[in-house]
Amino acid sequence: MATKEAKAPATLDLETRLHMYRTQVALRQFETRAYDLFLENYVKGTSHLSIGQEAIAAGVAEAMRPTDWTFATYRGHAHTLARGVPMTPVFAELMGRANGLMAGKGGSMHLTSVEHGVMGSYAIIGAHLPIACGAAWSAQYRGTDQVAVCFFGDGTTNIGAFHEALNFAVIWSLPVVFWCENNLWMEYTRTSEVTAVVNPAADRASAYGLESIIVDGNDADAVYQVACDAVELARAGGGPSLIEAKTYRHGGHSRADPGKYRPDEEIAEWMQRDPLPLYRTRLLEAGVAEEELAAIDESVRLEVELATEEAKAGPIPGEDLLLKDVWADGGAAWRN
Amino acid sequence: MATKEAKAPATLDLETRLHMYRTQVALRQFETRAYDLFLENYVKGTSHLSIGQEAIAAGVAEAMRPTDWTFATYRGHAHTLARGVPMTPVFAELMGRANGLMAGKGGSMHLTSVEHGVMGSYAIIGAHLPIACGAAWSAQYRGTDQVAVCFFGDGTTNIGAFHEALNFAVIWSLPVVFWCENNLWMEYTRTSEVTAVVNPAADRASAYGLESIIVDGNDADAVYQVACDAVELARAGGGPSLIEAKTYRHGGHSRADPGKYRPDEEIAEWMQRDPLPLYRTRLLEAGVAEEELAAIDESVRLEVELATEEAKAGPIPGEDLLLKDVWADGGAAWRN
Amino acid sequence: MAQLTYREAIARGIAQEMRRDPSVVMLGEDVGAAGGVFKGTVGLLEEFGDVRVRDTPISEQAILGAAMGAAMTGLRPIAEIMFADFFAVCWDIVANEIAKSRYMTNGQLSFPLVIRSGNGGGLRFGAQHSQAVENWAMMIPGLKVVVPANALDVVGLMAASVRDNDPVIFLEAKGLYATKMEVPDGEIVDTLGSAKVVRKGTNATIVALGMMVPRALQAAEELAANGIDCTVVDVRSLVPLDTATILSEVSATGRLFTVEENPRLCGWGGELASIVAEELFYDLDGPIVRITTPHIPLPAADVLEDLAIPSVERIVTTVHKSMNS
Amino acid sequence: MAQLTYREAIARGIAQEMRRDPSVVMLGEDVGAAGGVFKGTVGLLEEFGDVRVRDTPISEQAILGAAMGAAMTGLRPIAEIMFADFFAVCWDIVANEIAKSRYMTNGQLSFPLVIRSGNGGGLRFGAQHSQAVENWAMMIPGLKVVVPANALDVVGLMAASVRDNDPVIFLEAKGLYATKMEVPDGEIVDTLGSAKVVRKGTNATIVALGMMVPRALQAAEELAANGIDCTVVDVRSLVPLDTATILSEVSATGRLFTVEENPRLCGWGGELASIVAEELFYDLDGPIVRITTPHIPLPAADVLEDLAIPSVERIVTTVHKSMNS
Ligand SMILES: Cc1ncc(C[n+]2csc(CCOP(=O)(O)OP(=O)(O)O)c2C)c(N)n1
Ligand SMILES: Cc1ncc(C[n+]2csc(CCOP(=O)(O)OP(=O)(O)O)c2C)c(N)n1
Ligand SMILES: [Mg+2]
Ligand SMILES: [Mg+2]
Repeated sequence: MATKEAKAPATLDLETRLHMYRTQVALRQFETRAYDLFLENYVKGTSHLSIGQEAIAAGVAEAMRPTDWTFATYRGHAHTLARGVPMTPVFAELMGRANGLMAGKGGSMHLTSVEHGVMGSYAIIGAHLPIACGAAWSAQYRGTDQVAVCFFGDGTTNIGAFHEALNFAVIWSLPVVFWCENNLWMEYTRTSEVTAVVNPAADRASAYGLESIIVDGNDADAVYQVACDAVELARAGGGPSLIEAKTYRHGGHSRADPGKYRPDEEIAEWMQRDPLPLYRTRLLEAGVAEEELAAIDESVRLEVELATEEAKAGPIPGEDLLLKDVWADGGAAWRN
Repeated sequence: MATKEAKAPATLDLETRLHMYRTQVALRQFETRAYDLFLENYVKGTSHLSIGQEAIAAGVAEAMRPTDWTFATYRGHAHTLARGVPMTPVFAELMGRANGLMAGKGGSMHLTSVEHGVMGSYAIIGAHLPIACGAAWSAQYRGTDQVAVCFFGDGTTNIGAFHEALNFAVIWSLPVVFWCENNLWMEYTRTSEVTAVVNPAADRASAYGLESIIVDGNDADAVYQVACDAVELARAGGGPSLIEAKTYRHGGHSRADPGKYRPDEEIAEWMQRDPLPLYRTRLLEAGVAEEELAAIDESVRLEVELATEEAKAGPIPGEDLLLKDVWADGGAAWRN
Repeated sequence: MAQLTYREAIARGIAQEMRRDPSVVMLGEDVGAAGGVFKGTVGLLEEFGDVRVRDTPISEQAILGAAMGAAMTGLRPIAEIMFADFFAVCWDIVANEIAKSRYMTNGQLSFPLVIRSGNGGGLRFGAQHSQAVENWAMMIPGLKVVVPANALDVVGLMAASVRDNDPVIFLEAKGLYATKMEVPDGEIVDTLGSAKVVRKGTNATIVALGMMVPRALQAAEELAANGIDCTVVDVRSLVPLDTATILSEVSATGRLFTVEENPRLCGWGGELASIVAEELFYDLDGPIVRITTPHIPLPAADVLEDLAIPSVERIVTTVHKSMNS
Repeated sequence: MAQLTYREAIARGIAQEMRRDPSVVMLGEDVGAAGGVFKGTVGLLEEFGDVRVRDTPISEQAILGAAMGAAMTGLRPIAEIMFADFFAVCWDIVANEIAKSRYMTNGQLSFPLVIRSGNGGGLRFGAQHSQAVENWAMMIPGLKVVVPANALDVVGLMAASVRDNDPVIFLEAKGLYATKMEVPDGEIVDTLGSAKVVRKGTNATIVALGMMVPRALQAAEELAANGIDCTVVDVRSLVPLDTATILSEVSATGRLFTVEENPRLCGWGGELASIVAEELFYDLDGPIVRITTPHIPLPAADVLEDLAIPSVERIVTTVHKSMNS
């Protein structure tokens, strides 16, 4: 099957674009702060940033309805925030505070906000692809028009669950969009060194009778366009899509990893393609005033400041949380 | 990548063909007897026959060297015998006797004869594909020129381990041949109903950068030819192959399953393509005398009779076997 | 009132719940048209149609992932893992995802689902199709674990499991599929976390599960003929565990024997022993003794398999010897 | 003699064996160029080259399948499963294939391999990256299970595991990676199946494993200050289990406390309790008490994780209370 090289559409309404701009700025500033908080030891566990990959989260979220579902990985801050989850509970969760999104019980790798359609961040590679199928099956069975969007990395295409989920989604024609964020690297190993094909997701599409779709993951407009197509196809009963977005993480894999295993030229090349300045320039060229963008930047800055303080002010989780909510009755009793 | 439709070669030496004829007759007669023994309650556990699929076992085994390795499934009688394992211990194993191939400890689904390169029959779908990779890796590392051949069914192409093994074998360029016996059915469900592509193995080959290869699994000559190519490619360092052989099981999935879920026309059509009479006719047409073939049939008949009696005469496993060979020291002690 | 086999009871229990609640759906390999490889789901496709009863590919991770995703978005799926041994190919979805996600999300998500599976030995299927994995499930926080020992309990516990708002691992004793009993007509709903005293005795308490229950009962009859009068408790539900019943029965007799099909190490009987050894230490009149499958993979040959899994004879001998020493 | 961290000891042990035996090979995710995500394999790629030290895709079934196939054909692979939680994605290869194939084939095949993995909590990684799964491995017949508690034992037990002809699950306590001790130069080879008495006392015996060992020791010091003098046993190897040492130490003090990082149900302490409750029934002076992580998924927040995993304080309090009641 032919590879579809998605292009940014000629026109896209300005409101949408400004919103995507704001989302990208928010993600960038949030995660920059999260990194600082990690270094300052406010964030105690691990943390996986999407800095450099924001265009994907922004573009896809823009194409979704509030009732649609996101399934993310441990690298899930961006996808969580892009769906409208406020910053404070996310910062607080990273810090293990009681005002965290899951009161500190989940941590950075398990952000979930059902109210916003963020149906979980999953930290075991591959697991959430079948789970997203299940949500899509439920939407199909109940006759809602909800769509499940499932994000994962390039390295994830080599685990068994990827294969099972893709086949399953196709045979049941499920409303699910599988979205591979190909940032070239797994943790510290280059994915191309351990993958039999060049495009780890797109080159597998035909194994499930799907179209091979590649998109520039650093271009929010292009991402948005492809996402709209896939989400609406799914919503209309047309079944799943598998999309591979080419992108790059600016930093290391997690925590304080400086990412030194990557060649300088590679980093430099991708910094040239940083989605944020590119998008800003594009908006300026489209006639948006510098002041308008600066105002957005500033409003995000204030939001981050405020959320940081609110999160820091959050209480330490109480002992009562420990034995809460193992079971649906709210408790943890395994015996009478 | 283009699909390679393998054809029987114009000429193939007669000795090889007669040997493949004998193998097919032996497999057919062995399994026909095994079925009777099951009905007579000599075989106590389960049993999965390859009747109708013998051309694959015969053709592939013919292409292998004695030092090569076979990895089979629970449907493994044929592949075990085709590598030269005598009938008596196999019958005895099915009957749970102490003269069984594994003294009754493995049973029908786990036939193994390391001495003959039969490195196990595996009863959990998919597991042995990665294991075959391991053997191939060992051959590569130790610099032997051994090749691992791994058989599995059409339904097995939808489990995760299939995907992991294929990718792994390709990136390490392992001497392993993955051989899908596509008999159209899983247990009682048609594979095409739950598979996103038409050719469950061949249509996935490109997902691992492999050539798509389909062969008529009811034609031992064609199978042999394709197997020679793949085995020699692997032996020469050319890496793995994935081959899909189209075939049909004449009977049910296991035990006494009559296979009634399959349409009569489908069965009738495939009975027309029964590899045994087809091959017999071909040999006759090639000038082999009817008497010669009849003599082979008869010698196999005698072999089956004798083996049946030897197996039936085998002793019941003694209690001492129960706690034997959990560990390499021969025992089962988990404490001092 | 009709004679019902254990295997028929499965479809009866599921049908009862599917009629009542349209959010109950079913999926698994060969569960539809074929009625299940153990014939546990016969008639369900015909009654409920192929939108609610779905055959799947051999993709256990997808099966359970689908069940999980569906459960967290409003359905009540019943998934089948054909043989309990196959939990090993999808254990991540069970142990890491389904079991933990409610807790990790601080209760934002619930997982009202049932995973049924044919468990245990006795059919000469060999080491990869005969395992009793009740302890695999019991050891994972966040899973409920049910193992019925007769057809009536199958119906009632299936109903209770489907109605429960937590994930339930429902293990069907393969060796009991063919057993029969009278089961009343009409709706039957049992309670999770309740053990049953199936025989009252005075000298010792034998606690058993699944296929071991009828064996323990028969052993108790033989022991009674030898002057040892045993209570037999059918645990039925490992999580939640009815320690109240078990502790009171053990304290009444002063002795505990467990009969476990799972291989020895880290079996459920060890857990029980530790509870009793802590909480009833001063009530015990003698050692706690576990009768288990030895810590070995199961052999296929009938004589060997019979030697491995606790038999009536082994229960009788062990209890007898321990009570008389 | 040099100060060695627990994490450095891993590479030291592996290097010792790789130098000795060319059939020892290593594979896993990021184990080569990166030296392992926990830096446990630093320097091995450089010393032994990329034919013996291999980075893999994220394909745990392929990693362990490869290890198994290689082991049965003459190699001695050391495979890494990065976090022990990930055993769930490849449990079939571990529990159904590697563990059972020797027995099923009547001893035709052997599986001399080691699977190393970062085990347990303490790093605030949350429920899917913090599990202590020693009981998962212990419950499967055919697996040996080792959990060293200090750098010296890491080296010696790694060597013993590599040389052993059976599959060994080698669990590295993540919470101890940064701990240091003097480790002698030269070859070090320890013995599987031997527990160590790390403190001798008279009033009670505390049996601990992995990260719980230093906590048990510190608790014993605090208890001693309160007049309770405890023996502390480091189990080191769950399979084979050194019951001789454990039973003799428990019988000497008359009391058993287990300190387990695994969640409560079907933990290794239950197994131990059942052995002691059977074999030392008449030697016990009081209840057997288990101190475990509660039967819950692990929370991520530091304060909550610290509440969940047995702490020095909880050990002290529990032993104290039980000894004085
Ligand atoms: C089953 C499993 N194996 C390994 C890991 C450890 N791990 C976490 S992230 C990661 C790399 C994932 O790479 P990719 O899929 O490309 O996603 P990215 O981190 O680049 O977003 C690995 C190996 C895991 N979490 N789960
Ligand atoms: C993981 C796993 N799931 C399910 C099964 C049960 N099972 C045994 S054979 C079989 C069908 C396999 O079909 P296919 O791969 O086409 O092989 P065939 O039996 O046709 O040779 C199934 C579902 C199993 N053994 N292992
Ligand atoms: Mg990546
Ligand atoms: Mg088939």
